[in-house]
Amino acid sequence: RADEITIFAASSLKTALDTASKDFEEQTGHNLTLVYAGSSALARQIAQGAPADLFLSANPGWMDVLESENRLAPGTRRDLLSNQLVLISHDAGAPIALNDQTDLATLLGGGRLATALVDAVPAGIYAKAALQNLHLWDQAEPRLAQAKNVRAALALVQTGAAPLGITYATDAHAAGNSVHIRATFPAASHPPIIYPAAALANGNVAGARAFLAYLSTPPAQAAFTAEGFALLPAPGDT
Amino acid sequence: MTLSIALTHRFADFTLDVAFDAPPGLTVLFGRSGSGKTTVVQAVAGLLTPLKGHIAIGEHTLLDTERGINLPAHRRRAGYVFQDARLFPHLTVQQNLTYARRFLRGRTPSTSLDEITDMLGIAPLLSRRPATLSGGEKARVALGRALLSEPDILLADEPLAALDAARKAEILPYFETLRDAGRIPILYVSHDMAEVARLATTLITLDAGRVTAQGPAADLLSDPAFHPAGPREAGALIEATIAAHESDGLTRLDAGGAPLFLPGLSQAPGTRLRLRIAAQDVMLARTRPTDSSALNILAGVVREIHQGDGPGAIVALDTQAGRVLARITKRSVAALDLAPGTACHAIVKSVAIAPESVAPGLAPGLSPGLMPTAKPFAPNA
Amino acid sequence: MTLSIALTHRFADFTLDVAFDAPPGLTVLFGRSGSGKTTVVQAVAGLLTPLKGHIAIGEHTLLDTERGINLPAHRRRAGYVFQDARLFPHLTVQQNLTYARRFLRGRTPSTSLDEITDMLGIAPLLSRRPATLSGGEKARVALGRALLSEPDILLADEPLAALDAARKAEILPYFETLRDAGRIPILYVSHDMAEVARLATTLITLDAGRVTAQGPAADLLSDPAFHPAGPREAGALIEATIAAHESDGLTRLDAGGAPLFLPGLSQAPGTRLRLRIAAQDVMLARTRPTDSSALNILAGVVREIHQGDGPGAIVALDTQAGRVLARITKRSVAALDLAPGTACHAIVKSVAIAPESVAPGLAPGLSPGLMPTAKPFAPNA
Amino acid sequence: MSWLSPDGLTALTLSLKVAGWATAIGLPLALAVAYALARLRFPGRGLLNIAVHMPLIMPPVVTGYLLLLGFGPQGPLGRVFHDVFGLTFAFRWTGAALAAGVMGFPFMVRAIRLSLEAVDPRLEQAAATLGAPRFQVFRTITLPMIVPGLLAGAVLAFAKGMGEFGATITFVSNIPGQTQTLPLAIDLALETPGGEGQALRLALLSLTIAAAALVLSEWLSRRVAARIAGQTTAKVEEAAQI
Amino acid sequence: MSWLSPDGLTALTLSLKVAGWATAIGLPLALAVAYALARLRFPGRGLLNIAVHMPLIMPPVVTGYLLLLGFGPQGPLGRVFHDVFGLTFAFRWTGAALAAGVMGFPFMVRAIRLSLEAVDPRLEQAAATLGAPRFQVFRTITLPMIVPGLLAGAVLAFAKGMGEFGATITFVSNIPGQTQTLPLAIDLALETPGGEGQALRLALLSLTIAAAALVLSEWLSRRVAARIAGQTTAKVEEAAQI
Ligand SMILES: Nc1ncnc2c1ncn2[C@@H]1O[C@H](COP(=O)(O)OP(=O)(O)OP(=O)(O)O)[C@@H](O)[C@H]1O
Ligand SMILES: Nc1ncnc2c1ncn2[C@@H]1O[C@H](COP(=O)(O)OP(=O)(O)OP(=O)(O)O)[C@@H](O)[C@H]1O
Ligand SMILES: [Mg+2]
Ligand SMILES: [Mg+2]
Repeated sequence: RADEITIFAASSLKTALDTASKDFEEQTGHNLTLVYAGSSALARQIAQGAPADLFLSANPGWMDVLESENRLAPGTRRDLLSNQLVLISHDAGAPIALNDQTDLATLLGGGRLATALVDAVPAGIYAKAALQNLHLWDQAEPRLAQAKNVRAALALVQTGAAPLGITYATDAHAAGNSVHIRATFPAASHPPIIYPAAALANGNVAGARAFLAYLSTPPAQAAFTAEGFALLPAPGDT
Repeated sequence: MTLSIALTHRFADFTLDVAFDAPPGLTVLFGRSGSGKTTVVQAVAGLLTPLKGHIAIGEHTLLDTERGINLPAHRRRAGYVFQDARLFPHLTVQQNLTYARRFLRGRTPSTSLDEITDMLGIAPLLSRRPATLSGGEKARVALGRALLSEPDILLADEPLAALDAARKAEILPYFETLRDAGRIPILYVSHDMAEVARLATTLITLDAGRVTAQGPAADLLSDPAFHPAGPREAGALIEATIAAHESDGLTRLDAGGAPLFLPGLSQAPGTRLRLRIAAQDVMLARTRPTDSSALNILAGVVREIHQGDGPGAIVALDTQAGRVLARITKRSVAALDLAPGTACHAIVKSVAIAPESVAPGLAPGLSPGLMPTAKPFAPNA
Repeated sequence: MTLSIALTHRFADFTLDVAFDAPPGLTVLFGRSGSGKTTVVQAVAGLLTPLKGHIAIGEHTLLDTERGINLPAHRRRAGYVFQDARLFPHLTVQQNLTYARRFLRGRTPSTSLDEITDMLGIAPLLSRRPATLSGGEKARVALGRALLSEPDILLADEPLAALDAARKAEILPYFETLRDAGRIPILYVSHDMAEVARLATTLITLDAGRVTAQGPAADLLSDPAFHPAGPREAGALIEATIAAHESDGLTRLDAGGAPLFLPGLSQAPGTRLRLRIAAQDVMLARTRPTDSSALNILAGVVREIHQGDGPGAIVALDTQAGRVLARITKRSVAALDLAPGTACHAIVKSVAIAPESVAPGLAPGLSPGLMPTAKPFAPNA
Repeated sequence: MSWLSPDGLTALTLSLKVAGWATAIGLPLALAVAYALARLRFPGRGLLNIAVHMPLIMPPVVTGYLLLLGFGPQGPLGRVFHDVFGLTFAFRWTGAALAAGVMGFPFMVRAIRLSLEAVDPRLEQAAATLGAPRFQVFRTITLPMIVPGLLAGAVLAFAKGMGEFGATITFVSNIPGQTQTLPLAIDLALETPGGEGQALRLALLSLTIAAAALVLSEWLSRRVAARIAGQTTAKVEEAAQI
Repeated sequence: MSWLSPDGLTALTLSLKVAGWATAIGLPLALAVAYALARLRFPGRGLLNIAVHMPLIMPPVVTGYLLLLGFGPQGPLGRVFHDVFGLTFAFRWTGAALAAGVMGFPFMVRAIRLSLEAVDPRLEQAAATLGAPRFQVFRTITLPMIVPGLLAGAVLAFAKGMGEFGATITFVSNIPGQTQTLPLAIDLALETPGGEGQALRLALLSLTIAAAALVLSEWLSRRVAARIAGQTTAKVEEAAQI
């Protein structure tokens, strides 16, 4: 019996999830509807009763909100993916050593450092944490250009509006030659970058579980790793 | 049905305070520019709510500010010919003309579109839009639109001012017919004494927002002291009966026994008419002239001499035919030694058909001969 | 400066094709509603570009479609009194009146605001806005605005149609002064034969977009066969010199030796005037009447008798004073046995001042006495 | 269409439907509100005026959020519409149309109101003296005279409907085939690495449609104006070319 | 102000500056474009018309992206403005004003154009016969008569400027004190779990300002209309109450 499954997912997961879901549909005959938007918008909509079965968030915060409102199907929440934070530049150049000695001001040459919103959007929050951790925050703060999301931050670097930017490795990876990865932030410099997933209490929990399970299978993993994500082990695997 | 009007209204520096009755027939509002004519008409139409007022057609109250009655414009059914045409720019001439037809609510049309367009000479314009019309064409369409609305009362604010003499002459008989049919009161604003003399059954003169004279037009016009448009426009009305149509095209009238000659009329012998004799057109002579082109000579006795400030005087003469006014110089008054009681002759150069001809409206044959100065072709002897 | 006009233009179902000259003085465009008067004026003002045409003031070409010349409206300096007033609604009356003053470009104002507002009686309105004006008030402001623009040519499209007789009488002398000053050509549209007779130096009659008659007003008006507004409006012009001001307020004129009496004029003795005698106002007699109120009697010889279709005829009489027209009935022609060569007397009821009075404009004292029918108070004997 | 993905095509038809309905339903409402604001004096007139302008003043996300709260599955208005009219807005194209309509509303109201205020009341008076009751005056005189405003309002609302993003995605999310209009598809394409080409194609598509609507409205408006000016058809046709 | 954070206050003053400048600079440009569209026939008129409407048709993000490409530090126009006028848009409040101006432009143009098309050309003709050259006719007759359209356009643009989000953040990103206008601050609050209260406060602030602008424009517009209708000052005052 074919099921209809609606997945609310953060926009940044689109490419990988599109590939993975196609395979899943072919294998199971289920019909997937993929709804991409910002995590905050999706979380609010779910809170207001949106007909979603599965939520893939780009940060744990909004998942926490839904959990506290008992919107999640108990026991289905898991951390699905992780990512890395990188420093990218418009112009090619030598790798940059990231530590408290890094002279961001010189590197920026009067330009700005593009990030996602540092107080709201996950990529920005992680970037802020990392910069603080590396004692670069005081230098960086007045030179930030905070974009709506990580893709917009990437666009700032791609167009040369900002010489440097901080994005996920996945975005930098997908941008190909238009940007250059100049450094990767040490994993310890920021909280782990986690994409949690959970089935929703009012939805098709069985279907959601099935797809969630499929995402841990090798073909699905390949789709994610191709985009630069790292798949976190499913709770059952441990 | 009498239209009775009592209004008080105030603009920044103008106060209107009038009360008058417009009995059946045609009531002319006469007065100088800015005297308040349009304001009165607007109040009757329901387009302006006066500070205080009472307006009724017979028993039917349109406005009573004391009792809080104020019928909206569309329920007053006042066919209004605006001073500015106010045609609907998005409609064709034909659509403008027939606009009111869809709001007749059971009234049966008394005139047809064809009749009106023929009279007004606007048949060739029917498919045009107002923006392409000439000034006079607009005025005619506006008139036609009001006439076709089957109104309970007709308000015409200088409807003929933009028209040439010949066109006016074609339209005036229509107003006469309407007036004589007596179905609806007509309130007619005019600056033109000739129009007044020809059309008015009742005359109201306004000045600075007040009524300065009111009454039957015939009475007012026979008063040598009354000439709201200047002494030049004075002229009395007399009654006459058609006696015969003569072979050379003239019509002989019998005015109290005296013969009067007019260019050929079309009404049947026996028809009673009211005529206007302009004071301007009357000469006086102590002895009857025998060898002149004047056909119309009335013997009479001087009743009253009204001397103005200028070199002129208006002499009221009682003749067989009735009261006649003559406007002559003071020098002539002296030369002819005129005084109340003096016997003399009035030599009348021209005679005009006046309002309230007893006949049921003027026959069409007459109309082209009637000119806007209200003087049909003048008979001479 | 002569304004020369040659135009061809076409609307959906109207074709204009005219060519005429407007020599210095005042040229009246006379014609029925829809005959093309406004279209001509618009083309002169530069508001309508005709299909083909040539318009020039003297040597100064305003339009020449062949040579591709088409001066924009603002460089034609045509003071235009529109048929619809076209006041600027957002400006006060005063701002409307003085609007053109800022575009004088070095011209020296020849009239002052006060002069114009006094003449037009609009001084109390200066701070008002057009929406609050009555119809006649709007017309007067529009006239004042054009007059104050120091134009190179004045275009007046029925400027007085909305005004009452008294107001017209106050404004007409201004046009006469302007005309007699001869500084600028004036093109004046009118429906009113009295205005024509009083103002026109040149007369152009239009019918259905074509010129039907053109020439000096005096010549056209003396032709017994010319009466574009109907025979009632016929009337000839004669010349006279002021002989004396008499003690009873009348002024005696000398017309080729014959005495003529008019109500008191203000010009000095010796001033030459042109007078209009309406055919309507002339009676004929074979013998000289001795005992009547007629002061003005001219002996003459019948030159021509123009018999129309109706019962009337127009008789042209050569008198001492010049050519006089009389409009009488055919019956009278027969009764008096008139034929070319017959000697008889013209009894003139009223005489009007005509255009081109040789005096440098009419003195103000005269103006209130002149009525729109162009007949000053009629002298009687 | 090789250069347009099936998703793009779906988004296009959906956008047309959404913008079309938003305009069609919004126009009469905007007319009523514009009439009330231009002609009537009533308590709360000022508040209504502010309310109409709110979608313009608020960031679209806020409008979308308020719509979600009001017309969402749990929103009071959403329930009323569902129970009374059987009309659900939440996460459906109807909701996208609602969002587009709300966002375009201020422009429609303004355009219509400007036209209404330019109508010469003396013409309406003339109609009344000819026996036309208030509504008929409106229908036969006022309405035809404000056609330029109606058309301007319609084309603004339609264009806005084709471009509305923030309120839509916040209110009804981005559900392919249901609420994923062209702007949402464009945004998503821009979010996707390497999606710029697709975004550009979709944007051009959107532009073409809106331009067509624009040209149509200009043409209609010109025809009306020319009619009133009394020009012949031939001249109108000529003038309508842009 | 206890309920308003200092950041909120900064955002407020910035928003006022941005919306004010966007309106002030946009208005004369919109007037020129509206005049050209309403009155002139020239090649490219249709394209200009479409271009004016583009910010409406495109999702704001696209407009912002195009602005970034054109007026960014590397954008050709950005360089011209920088080199010629010494004016930098990138990441500065000037850029936010540019984005707000561009997004509000179609409304200004439309409102002004509607008013322009309602001006009776016969009045302009009358002015010409009185010797007024074309520009003077425009200044003394046309301009005063389109005041309602100018005011409507200004208030729409100002409101839009107070609410513009998508294009602004995409073009000049979110720099507190420089480009963080009220809508950006509101969005920021909404992105944060539990930020709804702060968002609401900021939104109310924004609404209050825009409402004040609205009331002012209504009052001015009424005064002008009443003047033309020839009412006395007393009556105007009365009518202006809403
Ligand atoms: N734009 C137009 N399209 C079609 N016909 C027109 C247009 N403008 C004028 N006409 C026609 O041209 C003719 C002449 O118009 P014009 O305004 O010159 O007349 P007029 O002599 O001034 O008349 P009136 O005394 O009534 O003002 C009229 O029949 C009119 O209907
Ligand atoms: N809205 C208004 N505000 C102030 N004054 C006004 C208003 N409307 C009319 N008036 C004044 O009231 C007076 C009477 O106006 P009305 O239009 O009734 O005159 P009218 O007799 O019709 O004159 P006309 O023959 O010139 O048309 C005029 O002096 C006019 O200026
Ligand atoms: Mg009036
Ligand atoms: Mg005309």
